[in-house]
Amino acid sequence: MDFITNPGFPYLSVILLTPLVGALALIFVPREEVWTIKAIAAVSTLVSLILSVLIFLAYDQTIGGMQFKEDILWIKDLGVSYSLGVDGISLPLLLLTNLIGFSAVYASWNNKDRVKEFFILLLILITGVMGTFVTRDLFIFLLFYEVVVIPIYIMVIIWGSTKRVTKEYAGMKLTIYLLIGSAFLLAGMIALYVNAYQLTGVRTMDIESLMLVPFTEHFQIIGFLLLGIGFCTLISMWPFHSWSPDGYAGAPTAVSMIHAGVLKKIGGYGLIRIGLFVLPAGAKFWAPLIAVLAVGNVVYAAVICLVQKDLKYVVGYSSVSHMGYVLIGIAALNVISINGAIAQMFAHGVMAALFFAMIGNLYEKSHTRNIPDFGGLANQVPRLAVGFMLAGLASLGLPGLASFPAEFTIFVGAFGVYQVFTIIAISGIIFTAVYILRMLGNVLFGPRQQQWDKLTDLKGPEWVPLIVLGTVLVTFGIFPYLLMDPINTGVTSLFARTGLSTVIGGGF
Amino acid sequence: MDFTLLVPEMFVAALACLLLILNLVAPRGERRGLVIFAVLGILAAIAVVAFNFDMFDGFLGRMYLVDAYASFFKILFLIAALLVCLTTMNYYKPLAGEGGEAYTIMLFATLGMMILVSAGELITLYVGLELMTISFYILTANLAGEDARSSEAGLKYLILGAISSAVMLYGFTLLYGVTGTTMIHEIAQFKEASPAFWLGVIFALSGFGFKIAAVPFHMWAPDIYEGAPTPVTIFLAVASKAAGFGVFVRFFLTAFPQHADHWIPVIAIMAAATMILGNLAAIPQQNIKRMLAYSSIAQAGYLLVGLVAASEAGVKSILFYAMIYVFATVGAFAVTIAFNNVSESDDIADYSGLARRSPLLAVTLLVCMLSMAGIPPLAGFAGKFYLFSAVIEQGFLWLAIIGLVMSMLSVYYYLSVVRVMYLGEVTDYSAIKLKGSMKLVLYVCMVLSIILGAYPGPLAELANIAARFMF
Amino acid sequence: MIHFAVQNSWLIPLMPAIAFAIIVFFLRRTPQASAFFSISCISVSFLLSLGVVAGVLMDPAAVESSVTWFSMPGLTVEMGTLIDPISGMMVFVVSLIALLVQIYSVGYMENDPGYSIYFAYQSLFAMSMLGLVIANNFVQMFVFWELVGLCSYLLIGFWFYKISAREAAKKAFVTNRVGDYGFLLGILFLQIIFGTLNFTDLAQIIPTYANVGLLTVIALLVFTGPIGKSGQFPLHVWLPDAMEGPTPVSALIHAATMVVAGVYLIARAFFLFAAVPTALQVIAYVGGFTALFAATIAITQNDIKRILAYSTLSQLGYMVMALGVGGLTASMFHLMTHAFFKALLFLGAGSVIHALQGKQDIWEMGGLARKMPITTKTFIIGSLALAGIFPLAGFWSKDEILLAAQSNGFTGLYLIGSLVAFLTAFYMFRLVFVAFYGQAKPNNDPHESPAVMTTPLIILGLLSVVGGLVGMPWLSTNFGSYVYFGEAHHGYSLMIMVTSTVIALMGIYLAYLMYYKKTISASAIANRFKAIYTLLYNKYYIDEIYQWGINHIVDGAGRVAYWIDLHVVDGVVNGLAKGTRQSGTILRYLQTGQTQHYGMVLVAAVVVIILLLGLLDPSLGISAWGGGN
Amino acid sequence: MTITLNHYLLLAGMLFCIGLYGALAKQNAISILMGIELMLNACVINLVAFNRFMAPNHLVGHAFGLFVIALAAAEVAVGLALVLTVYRDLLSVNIQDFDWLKW
Repeated sequence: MDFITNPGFPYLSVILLTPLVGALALIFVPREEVWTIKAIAAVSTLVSLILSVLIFLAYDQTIGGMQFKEDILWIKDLGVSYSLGVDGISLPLLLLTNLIGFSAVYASWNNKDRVKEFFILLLILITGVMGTFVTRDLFIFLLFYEVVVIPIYIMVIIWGSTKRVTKEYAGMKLTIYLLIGSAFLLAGMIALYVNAYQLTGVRTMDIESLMLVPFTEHFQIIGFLLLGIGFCTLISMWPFHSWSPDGYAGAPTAVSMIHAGVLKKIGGYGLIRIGLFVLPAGAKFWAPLIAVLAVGNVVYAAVICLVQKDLKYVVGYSSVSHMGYVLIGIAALNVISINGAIAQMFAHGVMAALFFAMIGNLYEKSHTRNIPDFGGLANQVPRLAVGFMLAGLASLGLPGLASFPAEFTIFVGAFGVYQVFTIIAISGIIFTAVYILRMLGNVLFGPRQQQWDKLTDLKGPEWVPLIVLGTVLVTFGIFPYLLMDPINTGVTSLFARTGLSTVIGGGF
Repeated sequence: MDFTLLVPEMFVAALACLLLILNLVAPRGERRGLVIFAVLGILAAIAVVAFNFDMFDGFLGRMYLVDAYASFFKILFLIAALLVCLTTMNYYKPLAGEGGEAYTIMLFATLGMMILVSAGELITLYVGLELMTISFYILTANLAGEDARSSEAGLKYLILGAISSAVMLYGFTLLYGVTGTTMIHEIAQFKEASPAFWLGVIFALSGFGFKIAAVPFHMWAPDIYEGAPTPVTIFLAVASKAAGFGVFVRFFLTAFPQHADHWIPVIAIMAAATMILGNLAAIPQQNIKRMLAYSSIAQAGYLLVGLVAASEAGVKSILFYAMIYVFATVGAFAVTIAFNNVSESDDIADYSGLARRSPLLAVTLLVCMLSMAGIPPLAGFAGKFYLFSAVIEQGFLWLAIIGLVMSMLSVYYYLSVVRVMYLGEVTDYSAIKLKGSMKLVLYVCMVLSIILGAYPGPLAELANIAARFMF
Repeated sequence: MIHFAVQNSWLIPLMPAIAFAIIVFFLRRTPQASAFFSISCISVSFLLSLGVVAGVLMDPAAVESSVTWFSMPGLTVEMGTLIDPISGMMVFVVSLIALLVQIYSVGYMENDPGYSIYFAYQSLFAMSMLGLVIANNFVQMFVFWELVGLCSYLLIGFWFYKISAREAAKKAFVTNRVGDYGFLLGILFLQIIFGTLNFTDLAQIIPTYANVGLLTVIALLVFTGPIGKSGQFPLHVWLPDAMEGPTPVSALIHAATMVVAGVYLIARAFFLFAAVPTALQVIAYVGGFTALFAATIAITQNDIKRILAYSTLSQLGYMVMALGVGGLTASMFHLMTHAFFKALLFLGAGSVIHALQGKQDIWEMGGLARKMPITTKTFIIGSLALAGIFPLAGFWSKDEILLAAQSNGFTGLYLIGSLVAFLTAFYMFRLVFVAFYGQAKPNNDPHESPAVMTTPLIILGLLSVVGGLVGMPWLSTNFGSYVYFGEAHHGYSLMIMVTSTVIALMGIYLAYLMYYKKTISASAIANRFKAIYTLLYNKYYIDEIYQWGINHIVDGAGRVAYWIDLHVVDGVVNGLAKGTRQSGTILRYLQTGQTQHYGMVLVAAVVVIILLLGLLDPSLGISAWGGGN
Repeated sequence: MTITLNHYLLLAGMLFCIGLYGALAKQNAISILMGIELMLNACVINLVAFNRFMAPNHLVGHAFGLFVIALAAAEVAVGLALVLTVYRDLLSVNIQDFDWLKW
């Protein structure tokens, strides 16, 4: 892997901008050239995927910290720079984004309506999400985050589907909810920036520099509250979660995949990197509240899943439930739990994306997502059933798939801190098993139904999401150290760097 | 008495007069040549102002200030005038006498604004203000037009504007009476605040508040913006408002800095009310011009936030935001002009399917509206970032939160338009033809809204230079 | 070879894992190749496990090796192997039965469209079960614990187009999950308190740990795992339903191997339970109760596989009870012998079902003894072994258990055990007499199964006969010399041996009278004790109670939560949105269009600002204005 | 009794209020314009009086007053023209009739 550690080459920029370049290229492709359009989208995401896999492998864990750094001063008077870099925390999420981005292109392969616009927006979306993970600058982080909101809205209202709620309602709810959350986020970030300037006399947006600023405890509490509202909305913390099931239900497959798979994780990522490491005292102050609400997430959403009839609502609420684990991991504020939280974000991302890809595929062919309409599909579409099973089993935390090590680590980390909350939260594994198996059973198993005989199984490009995401689920499930080691490098080095354990105290 | 300092103003005055004469010579109904002439003239004026951008001098002592702050605004007015002139090429209705008078009056209004932002003294300020306002009365009423709504708007504007300026004038007289001077910087030396002084301040505040359409002095704006011919609406919303801010900021920061603790909270409340009301009232609107009118009220609220900061960073952010606001607003209104041209309608419902009829119009409207809403990477985001970071620096976190939440809320009504454009039922598939000048305006506004957001550095640097002169 | 097997015991689960992967990816369309490959791999595992057993017999000291699965400061999770007599015995039993069942399946599953995938699942199961058995720490145990649960799910639901199979599979998994929840909590406690999950390490630390109360809680939490997996009351409900799977699966997973994983876990973690007598007592009574409870149900059931299933539950209760009374040796011994004869019985039942094209009701059978001689003979051997007739395998192990109960002072459990022995003998021979010697049904055309199926029967029959001899108490070196906790001890009680044999014979005789001679009318008794019979027949209505609970309490909670979500959480959101729109509308209509209203607002605003400034800040003196200056 | 500044200011204040009342209460557009004129005249009185009593050394107040008179004339000129246009459209000079633009 020596060739890739060449320090001069801007790998991250290439990874980040290739989809964007693809999107720009698409503008000049005539809209009739459907095949070319798809090919460009696929190639540009594939390039990013391959490079991010290489980076994932080439990341030097013995050194740790931010690697593959790039710095260009961007806005001088604000102290903003286009600075990229990955560490153990962002590395898995970068990989995740590209995995899902690439799969999402293929999951949309059969889209026939306004193909050109769709892929342009999709590529912008992928770029935006990726940007938040590779940037080291707060301003750029926010910029990328908000960039994605509008494409999502447009994609939902044009290519979405109307079921329980109209797609217009779903799209608007998603957008406004997240934007208002981001208003608090923005306020918190500006306050952070301004306060750091007043304390140090340097205008900087560099997250790592901000980590070393001695903010007062009072400010940290307010700052974390503001950031927390934004990030927790994004990660769909109870009671700010209701955008999520409706949004996913309304959105087209690719958007659901990216949204549930990675976009949501920006919330957790931000909470960790910015909330926790920049404002540790604030995090300590609010952590118990987050833990309580996280338990609410896990159990409440899991219980709701039991009575859902729409496949996407099941997975939507399920993702709310799983994010509860991430939140409780973050709230426990120790290396183990945070390692687990990040791993869980990765694992859940892959799993949710796979789920949505499969549901999307099924919906595309059957035009329904109503669980009672199905039954015995494993007779007609066994490959699709395999996808459903993989995603479902990962969802219920089956060992051997990526989510088990993650959940287990969270539990270990959180258990020492919030015993009662964790015990309640872990009960989620029972409910998850119930609703997942109920859903899988009712959709896939049971007597063959004549009406679904016409369904075609996965074939050609439709295989790609299952193969890519399924491989990842299994690989990281059997060899969890592949995922855990980089994460651990990132988290421990940040703990050491910020002296977090001394601020937080306890928890170890 | 260095008259060279007045070259830009004299140039614009001369241009206005020249246009008036040309209008007499040129064939009736001929608009194109006049516009080109005006545009070239304005470009030259911009060059003249820009050439002496970074200077500081006063004509007749500090009566008439020529500094980067004023120059920044002058460039802004001239750019606005330029863009508005270009949009009129596509405007189907006769504009003030089928020919050049409108441009002449527009240039006189521009002249008034230029005087306004340079004024270092109350009389000059008042004259500049009236020159601008009276020109706008005429433009709004569109005396040559047949549209009764324009006449109504003109009359309303005149009555309300006159009342407001009378109130403000009364405030000026009180200030003059209490301090014995009309020089703004000398008023600042008057430390003791009496009730009469405060009355003067408040009356002045009401006058400026009226010009920038800040709540609670905003009532005129929606009606007048809706009724006026759209190019005039643009000019009113962009340049007049910016001029109001230019003088407001200079006047308050130069004359009353020592009383800042008292008037800043009032302005903070005004800013909050403006942001809230503007955005909320825009939601139920069905007429796009009226919606944009409320939206521009909300924009004034954001700009006021910069004044609340009352710091160099605050002024800089106002300057920056005012400039990017020009492009966003002109772009959005220009789309309504182009659309109105073919459909004779300003109803949002009629925008249905615009994305298919003219992708350019739809994209421009989308970009400009989102820029106003402050969605990155568009210019409005950078602008809001400057504004709110300035005000948070002064401890007004609550104001920033209100502002940010409201700006995100505004996405709701902007996106409603987007939804109609992209998703609405299409009844008319005919493509919309645009004139070159209109396309130019649209491209300029859209591209600048993106570029200034993605790379705000240079403009911010200019604004910074300008803002430094205020302190 | 022996040394190699002991040192590389990780190969044992790896072989079937390879089989699984190869079949899934390459051999799906070649059923014969799948079966061949799967059986080859498990054979290798079996040979290796023979090596392991030999190694253990030569040197019973534990051999441990491990690799790090993932680690971070404060948490190291390992994957490893721990070979000692207990795991050696288990490896042997599991790989042997798995091998026999796979061979048997070649005949039984013939012509099934899912033939390949069946063998893939079988391999996956073998991998998981063997991985569980050689685990050297709790996480690994839990990982494979869950994986065997998955295999159980997949194999119960193998004929997924049957609704009953689908539901049974789901029920199995979910019920197990309830147990796993407690198990996981127990593991977490151990990790938090002791910082390690390695069995060897924990065995060192735990006896020195002072907080017995907490330790009891942990032990009971860990015990919930076995409650689920080994079908102890009250989580036993899944096992009878699990009979929806193919019969070889029932034999392998739901009789011989997977269900005893719970028992094995308790034995493996006996250092934990031994430290807390209270927990042991709980375990003993849960086991005893389950043994009796399941046996009473078994006497009324009519489905051949269900009878065997309840029998399995009952025997599992026996093993758990044995552990609870401190008889680890007895429990493990019974585990092994039970694996032989219960697998035999299930495979025999499978042979019958195979011959009758899927009929499972014993009353629809009858007269099989003549048509299916091998099956009948082996089945009777199995039944006798299960009933505990001298000198078959069950006799030795059951006596050990009864002895342990009695000698450790659990007289009540000893009596229960004896009663269960009676019931066991009764229901097994009820089954034998009805199915094999009853009136032949005219529309049945049974025939003996092919050799590929009968061979495993014969092998298991032999083992059922001789398998118990390794535990003969008169041997100087017997089963108990290797498998024990604390100190090995040999002992026997002739009294117990005699009484238990007599009790079993009484059970058989009663069945003979009722179902062969018919001198005692079964239906008359059933009518006489109608209420009890109905209660037993309906399995104490426990399934119904659970179903009611799930429908009304769990789903009810779901409905309530969803209602809250729609109307409260979302209601607030939508309400805010509506409020925003409406306030916008109100503000809109304030704009009357009347010029003078606007002017008045302007003036009023000025006045308000004056008042505001004046009232808020009296120092400005505005409030005192009016009097002039 | 001597006429002091306060008297002038009182006069101006009254005049201003009367003008404001006229501008806000009269229905005839012409009357409203007249009210506005009164307000402006009040300002002029203020300016001149202040100049006389507070800062008699300069004539700034007088100059200001002259400017105001001129601008008031301009304003009224435009105003009357507008009233004419509106009358031409609506055949009314009643300000309350002009509420086409609202909401």
